[in-house]
Amino acid sequence: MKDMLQRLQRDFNISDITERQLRLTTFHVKKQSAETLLRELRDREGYTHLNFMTCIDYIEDDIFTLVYMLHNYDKKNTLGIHVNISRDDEAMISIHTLWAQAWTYQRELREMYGIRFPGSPRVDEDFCLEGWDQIPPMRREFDTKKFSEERFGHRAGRQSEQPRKHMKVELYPNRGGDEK
Amino acid sequence: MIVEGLGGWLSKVGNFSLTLLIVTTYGLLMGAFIERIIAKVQGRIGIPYRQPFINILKNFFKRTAISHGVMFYLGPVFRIAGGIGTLAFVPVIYGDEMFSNFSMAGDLFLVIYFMFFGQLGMALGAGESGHPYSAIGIARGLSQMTAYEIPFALAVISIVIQYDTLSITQIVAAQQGGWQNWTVVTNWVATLAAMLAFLGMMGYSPFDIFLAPQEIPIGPPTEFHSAYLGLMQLNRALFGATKLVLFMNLFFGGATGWVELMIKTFLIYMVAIVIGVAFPRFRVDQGIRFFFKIPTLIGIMSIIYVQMVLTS
Amino acid sequence: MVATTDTIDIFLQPLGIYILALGVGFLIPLVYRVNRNSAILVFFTALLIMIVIAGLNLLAIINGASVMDIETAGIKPPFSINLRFGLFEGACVLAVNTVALLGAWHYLPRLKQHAAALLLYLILVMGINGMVMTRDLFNLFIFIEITSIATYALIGMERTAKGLAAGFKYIMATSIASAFYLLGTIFIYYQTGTLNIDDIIANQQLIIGPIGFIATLFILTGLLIELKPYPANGWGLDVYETAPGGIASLISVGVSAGVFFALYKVLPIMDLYLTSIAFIGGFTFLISNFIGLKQENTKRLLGYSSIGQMGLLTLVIALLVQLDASAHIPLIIGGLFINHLFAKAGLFWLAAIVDRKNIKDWSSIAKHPSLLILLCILLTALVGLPPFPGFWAKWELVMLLASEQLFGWITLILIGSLLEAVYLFRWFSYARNVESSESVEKPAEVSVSFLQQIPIFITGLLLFAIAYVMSRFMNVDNQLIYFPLMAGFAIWLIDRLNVRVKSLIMLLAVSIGGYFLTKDLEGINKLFSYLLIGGGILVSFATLYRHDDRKGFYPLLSVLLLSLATLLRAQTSLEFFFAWELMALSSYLLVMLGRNKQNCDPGIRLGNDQKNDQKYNQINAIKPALIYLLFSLASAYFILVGFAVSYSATGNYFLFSLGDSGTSTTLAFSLLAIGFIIKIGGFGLHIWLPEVYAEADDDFTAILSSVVSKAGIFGLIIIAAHLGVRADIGLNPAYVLGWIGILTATFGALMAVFQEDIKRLVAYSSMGQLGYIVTGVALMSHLGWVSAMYMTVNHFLFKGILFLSVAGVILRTNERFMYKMGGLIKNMPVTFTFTMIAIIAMSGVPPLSGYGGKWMFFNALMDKGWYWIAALAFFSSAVAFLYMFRLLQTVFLGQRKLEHRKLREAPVILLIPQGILIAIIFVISAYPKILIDVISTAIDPWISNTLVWKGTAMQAHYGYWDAPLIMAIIAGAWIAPLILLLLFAKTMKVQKVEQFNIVYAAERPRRPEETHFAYNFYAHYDRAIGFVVRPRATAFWNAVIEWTHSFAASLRIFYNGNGQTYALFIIMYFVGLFLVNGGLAL
Amino acid sequence: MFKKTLNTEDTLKNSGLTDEEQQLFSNARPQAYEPYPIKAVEDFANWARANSLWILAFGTGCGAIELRPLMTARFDANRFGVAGRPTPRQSSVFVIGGYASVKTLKRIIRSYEQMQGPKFVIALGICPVNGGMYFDSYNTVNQFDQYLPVDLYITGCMPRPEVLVAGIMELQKKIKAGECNGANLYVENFDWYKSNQKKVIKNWDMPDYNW
Repeated sequence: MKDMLQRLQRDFNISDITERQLRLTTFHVKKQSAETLLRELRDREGYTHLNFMTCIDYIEDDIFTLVYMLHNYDKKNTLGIHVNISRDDEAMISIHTLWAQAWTYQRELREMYGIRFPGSPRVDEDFCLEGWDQIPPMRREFDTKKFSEERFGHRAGRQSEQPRKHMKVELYPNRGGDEK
Repeated sequence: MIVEGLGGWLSKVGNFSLTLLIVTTYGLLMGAFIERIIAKVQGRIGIPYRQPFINILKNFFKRTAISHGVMFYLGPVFRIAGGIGTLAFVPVIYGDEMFSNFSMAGDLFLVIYFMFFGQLGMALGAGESGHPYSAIGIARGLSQMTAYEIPFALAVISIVIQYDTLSITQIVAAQQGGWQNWTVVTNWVATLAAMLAFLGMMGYSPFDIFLAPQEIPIGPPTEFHSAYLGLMQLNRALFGATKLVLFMNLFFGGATGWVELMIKTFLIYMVAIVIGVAFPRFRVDQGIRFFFKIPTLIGIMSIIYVQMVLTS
Repeated sequence: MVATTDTIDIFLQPLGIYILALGVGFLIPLVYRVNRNSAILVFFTALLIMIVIAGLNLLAIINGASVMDIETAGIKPPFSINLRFGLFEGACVLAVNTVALLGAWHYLPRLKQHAAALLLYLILVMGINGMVMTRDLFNLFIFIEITSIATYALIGMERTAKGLAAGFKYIMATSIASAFYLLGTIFIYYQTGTLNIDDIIANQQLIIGPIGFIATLFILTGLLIELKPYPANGWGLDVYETAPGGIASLISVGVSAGVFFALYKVLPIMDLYLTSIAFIGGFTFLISNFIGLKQENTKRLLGYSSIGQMGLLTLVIALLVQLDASAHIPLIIGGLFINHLFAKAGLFWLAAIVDRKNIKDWSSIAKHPSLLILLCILLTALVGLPPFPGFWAKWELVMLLASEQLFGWITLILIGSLLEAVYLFRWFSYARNVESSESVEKPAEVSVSFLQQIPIFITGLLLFAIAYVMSRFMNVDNQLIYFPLMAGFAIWLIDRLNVRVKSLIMLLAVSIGGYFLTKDLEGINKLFSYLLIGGGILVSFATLYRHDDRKGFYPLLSVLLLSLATLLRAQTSLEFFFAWELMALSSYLLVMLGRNKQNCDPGIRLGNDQKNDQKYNQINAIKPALIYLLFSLASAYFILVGFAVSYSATGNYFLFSLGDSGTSTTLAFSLLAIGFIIKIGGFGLHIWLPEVYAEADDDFTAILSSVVSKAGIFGLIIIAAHLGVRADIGLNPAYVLGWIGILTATFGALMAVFQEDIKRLVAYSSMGQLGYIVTGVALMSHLGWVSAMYMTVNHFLFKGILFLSVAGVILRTNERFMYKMGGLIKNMPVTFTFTMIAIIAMSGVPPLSGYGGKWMFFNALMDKGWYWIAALAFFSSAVAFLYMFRLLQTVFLGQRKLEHRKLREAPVILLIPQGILIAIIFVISAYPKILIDVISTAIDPWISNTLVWKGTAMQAHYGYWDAPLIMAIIAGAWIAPLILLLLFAKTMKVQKVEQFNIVYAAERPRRPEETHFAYNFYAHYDRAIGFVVRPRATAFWNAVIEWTHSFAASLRIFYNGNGQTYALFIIMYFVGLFLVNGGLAL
Repeated sequence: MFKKTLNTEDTLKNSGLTDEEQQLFSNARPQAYEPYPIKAVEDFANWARANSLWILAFGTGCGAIELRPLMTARFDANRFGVAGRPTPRQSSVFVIGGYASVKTLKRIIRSYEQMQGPKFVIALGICPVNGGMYFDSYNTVNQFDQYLPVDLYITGCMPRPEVLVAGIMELQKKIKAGECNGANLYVENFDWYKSNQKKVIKNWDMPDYNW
């Protein structure tokens, strides 16, 4: 494991190697060498299984972090490969050539975050949302509450309670919501 | 003369209507009863006895309907005409002229062939709805039918040889005089083959794939609703009961009264039910292959049995 | 004046031929120098006079003049050469000279370039005449040499390297043969002291010992080699291939005729070798036809056919002499010989003027009706189909051989004929093959002047004329059997009229003709006359729906329908067979007229490669037509042998005496039954049926299935009546027949289930339904026959409707694959209704007519104790539901395609016959007694009536059946719920919706194609029991074909084209003959 | 409550479909039905309807899981004539199982329109009422009755099967009283419902009324 990580560090310039759990290690890699790295991991190192891929929106840093989670059945450990891509140029190399099922994830990411994966099959088709006409909903600049109220309306009379406080009142009405 | 003849026919029609009413009611009640038994087995109370009647009424009381075309409209009519006609050709109570229906028009062969009438008409009606699941369901149902037809035909041939007649009345007559004369005793091989075919005929598990409630929503009748469905439900009760009466007549000594009929048919029905709740469903090609194996073999043996043992 | 007449008389003696040939021959170079045209005129005059001389003398002999013996040099034989001009010689000379004249006409463009050619041609003809007429062994040698040299010189005129090589091989081979012959002659002379053949025959006891043996063997070998026996015939084939048509025809028919005649002359001293000769002939016939299968070179193909025919003649003459049946020589040898002579000569000329080396390139005459017709006539004649001389000769031959119990030879001859038919008609198929526009190499159209076709046309006419003359001797009802052909010819004359007019005239003519032909029939024949003629006309009416010209369709259809009428009228087996063959031929040609969308290889590979068919959309009736013809011929040959077997026992041809066949009954019955079952498409022999039904014209398929297939049923009933009932044959053949029938029904139904092509589906269904009828006939009981006849009528009704409605559907949709249709009920409600009723009638579901047939059938089976067959019948009628539903569902129900939304109902002309048939179905369904009474009356003379009627109910031993009551009850049971539904519908708002308004798991359908469940409809059924219907029969027959072709290919190894090898073969052939005939023992 | 926002022509336009598809779908407007003219018949019919509630087996949200126990030994809704039916053509009750996402809403509408009247809708849980915990979701509707008429609400998150059974009995009472005419309500305010539906369903590629 260590050898491998060292080699990867040398060849692919990976950074931020973190052992999150006993069998889960994550690291960062540059966008341009990510695909080669994944191919190396799959073909040479036995990480044949793509658990999932997902995305985190770090709007503060102006980046998306793509996470590829790979699993090695022989060593029974998992690698998380983090790839930072700029929010201005939210495109990534498609890896459906490595794992055929990746196109589904990429289609979802395209819909939910607007990340482009050129060449990925059917990537521009609707996935969960049909006829979505706003900015991708999982981007953090998207205000869902405002959108929901505009589009789905708001039923008059609805009132929201803070659950903890509300339950105290409900459970201990005599004490004015005081546990003591 | 003519008036007399006409009167005779009219009374026959009247008698038949009465039979029809009784058999349909009985079929519906028995359906409810079976449902309740299954419910009891599962620790439930189950539907009320009136439920099948209410269901039919409700369907007739629907206020909107759609039609896919003339054949779609006629499909249920064909279906229930098949049920009514089949009953008309089966003598229900032995020795009672009143309930022997129109069995003088044709014999066992007529009944067997006329059973197809409703299926064919229904298939065409469902076909015109344009729903692919209807076509799939029918394709499966018809295929399965060809398969269970083989042991059934062999069993029928066997008992026809045994009793030397195709007339259902005479077949029943030959079985009178105690349980030891019933076909199930005298020609148990044929009965076994026929009862295996019966499982397929009733469409209960393990041979219910052509209805397949979840995969191809209830198969052929997917598109049928309101009064169309009402007719089909009536037919299901009527036709099911008629098939039971036919089997009772052929293999279980017939009945000389309504009570005997009800007990016997109920027990025959229970065979399908018990096997149905106990066994999972066959895929359609498995079902077909099943019928081509052991039941067919038993059917063949039944003819040999008749030739070697009974008529020698 | 008197002197002049005398001179003319003298000149017109047969000797005049020689004088003329020699005189004119040496005159021609002179005249040629003066004026070419006069030389040609002289040349033709000479040939014409030769014909006149032969003709006048032959006429004199036929009118009773004695055989003319012409002495030369004024001295009586044996001291001088003499010629004989008897009946046979006369006929042979006349025929050869006629061919020579026509050949000269054909070959004139080349002949007239050289004076020598004209001279050589005359000398060649004279040589042949001499070979025929001379009675002197040595003189015969001289004529053979003259002929050889003249031939060689003529071949050499074509100055191609190949031609010269072939010519050289020819002269080499014939020289060796002549040398053999001369040696033999010398030995004979040594022993007998004479060269006169009559003297030698008279003194043949002198030809003894090793010298005698060698002498006769040498003569025999010399003559046989000239006849080109397999395998010592490579040189001959090269000649046929390279020689120009005019010469090749003369070699093929003229020279061979002369040599054959020479052989005939010396046969009396060949007693020892008769068996050998027969075997050599038979072997050559069989092998040549085998090799012909692999041949694609037109002339070489004709060469094989020629050699084969000469082999057949050799075989037959040896057999006839051996059997001492010289009385049959005129009909059999004469018929075969004349047939071969004219047909082959005509074909060689045709091959020459069309000038396509490979038979695959013959599609260039596809647009030439006159050439096609000529080709068809000549091929038909050559194969021995009616009405040509070969047909009569073949019949006589088979009857003779059968009466002598020589079934081995019959088999050999018929197999050889079948093989010959294969390659000859394959050639025709190529010629008929209209090229598609996409075809890359499109052979240029041939341009043939009318003048060039005249000789060929004349041979065709002569064939007809001779056939007519021959039939006069055959003791048949000439007017009867020729009536269909006459009618066809008459309709053909008006073939240029408007299609509507000519079709109506045809229908009218057939109606009148059919009426007069069948009006005084009775019994079963009468019943079938309603079906075949009445039904045939009714279904034929539907052919009016097409607007295109359909050249040739109506003449052929009239021949077909009227030949059915003559079939019913036939009193003797010969008439029956004639009508049967005529029916096969006309229906073959009609099938061939079917759709030709794209050219495909009409090689005779069988099978429905559905995937491929779909991919390329290959629709072509040519391949199936060829297969149809082959199976028809095979069927006809079985029937022929069956009749022959019966004839050998009874000694006459009358159908009613079939029953007196005694011990041969079982064999005769089996053979005839196989013949008819092939025609019906019985299990294992059915492979032709789906393809033919699928690819023939849609309306003609209806006629084929509903009408023509009944001819097979008729035949089966007739033989069952004559052979089965009267002679009371054992149960076994009938039981086997019963099984064949029910297996046909089962497998027909199963095959139909898995078809994607609508016509194939209906075709397999037709086959399956006929299976029940076969079993019904096989039951040999009254009820069985009533059920068979009832089902026959019913089959006619529903198959007529089904094929016509399918024709309408195909017309409108222009599709044949069912999954490409769907939802057509909205456009074609009437067609749907008719189809549905036909299908209910077919299925046997009460109350329609099918139930009665099934009920009687089942009761008859139970009566007979055929329980297993009854069970299978049950099963197959259940399987039938699968394909019936599929037909309705995938074509008329389900989702309609977008492009089909604007289709119209089928044309009224198609619907009218269907409507009439539907009306008949309803009448029969409601009151079947009217039909059953008629049937019963027809059957009663054969089997005693066992039907019991109780009012309207029919009683059988087992069950009972009251059709009107059933009809009433079902009508009541149907109407009551309908009223109920209508009442409740009043309380609802019923909305008529469109095809996509379906529950689709909360989604919506996207395209009708995706939503229509139709392709591979019974996939699950296929998975369950599909393995039983994998096309094994097709695989088997393909293996047979493959094997035959490989065998044929392996036979060709002798032909390496090397002259030395060929010479060696000839020598070795002699050695072989020597050894086989016991040369070492001497 | 209902404002007419769409035109009220007699035929629908099916404008979401292409020209080719328009001929494959019916464009007829739904029609309201009157009660039977005889009161006794109508009452009897309502009694029959109430005692034969066939629920469409279409689990539209998390509440679908609460429908399953209804048929088990513990709750046994069969007693009240409740049965599942896999095809909307034959069903009379549509149970909206909790939240309805926009994507599901489209299918709900299609299935509802394919049911034959009289038909009833039970909205299960709080989400159909006001969005519940999904009140600020980007794809869950907040007020279900804007899109389809609801005959009965069973609120809670998530209501247990007992409540569902109580609700069904309540529905039976309402049906017997002749108060459940949601189907007619839908027809009468068809244009209003349609405009609401089209406001949230942006890719309307089905006919305007799914017969």
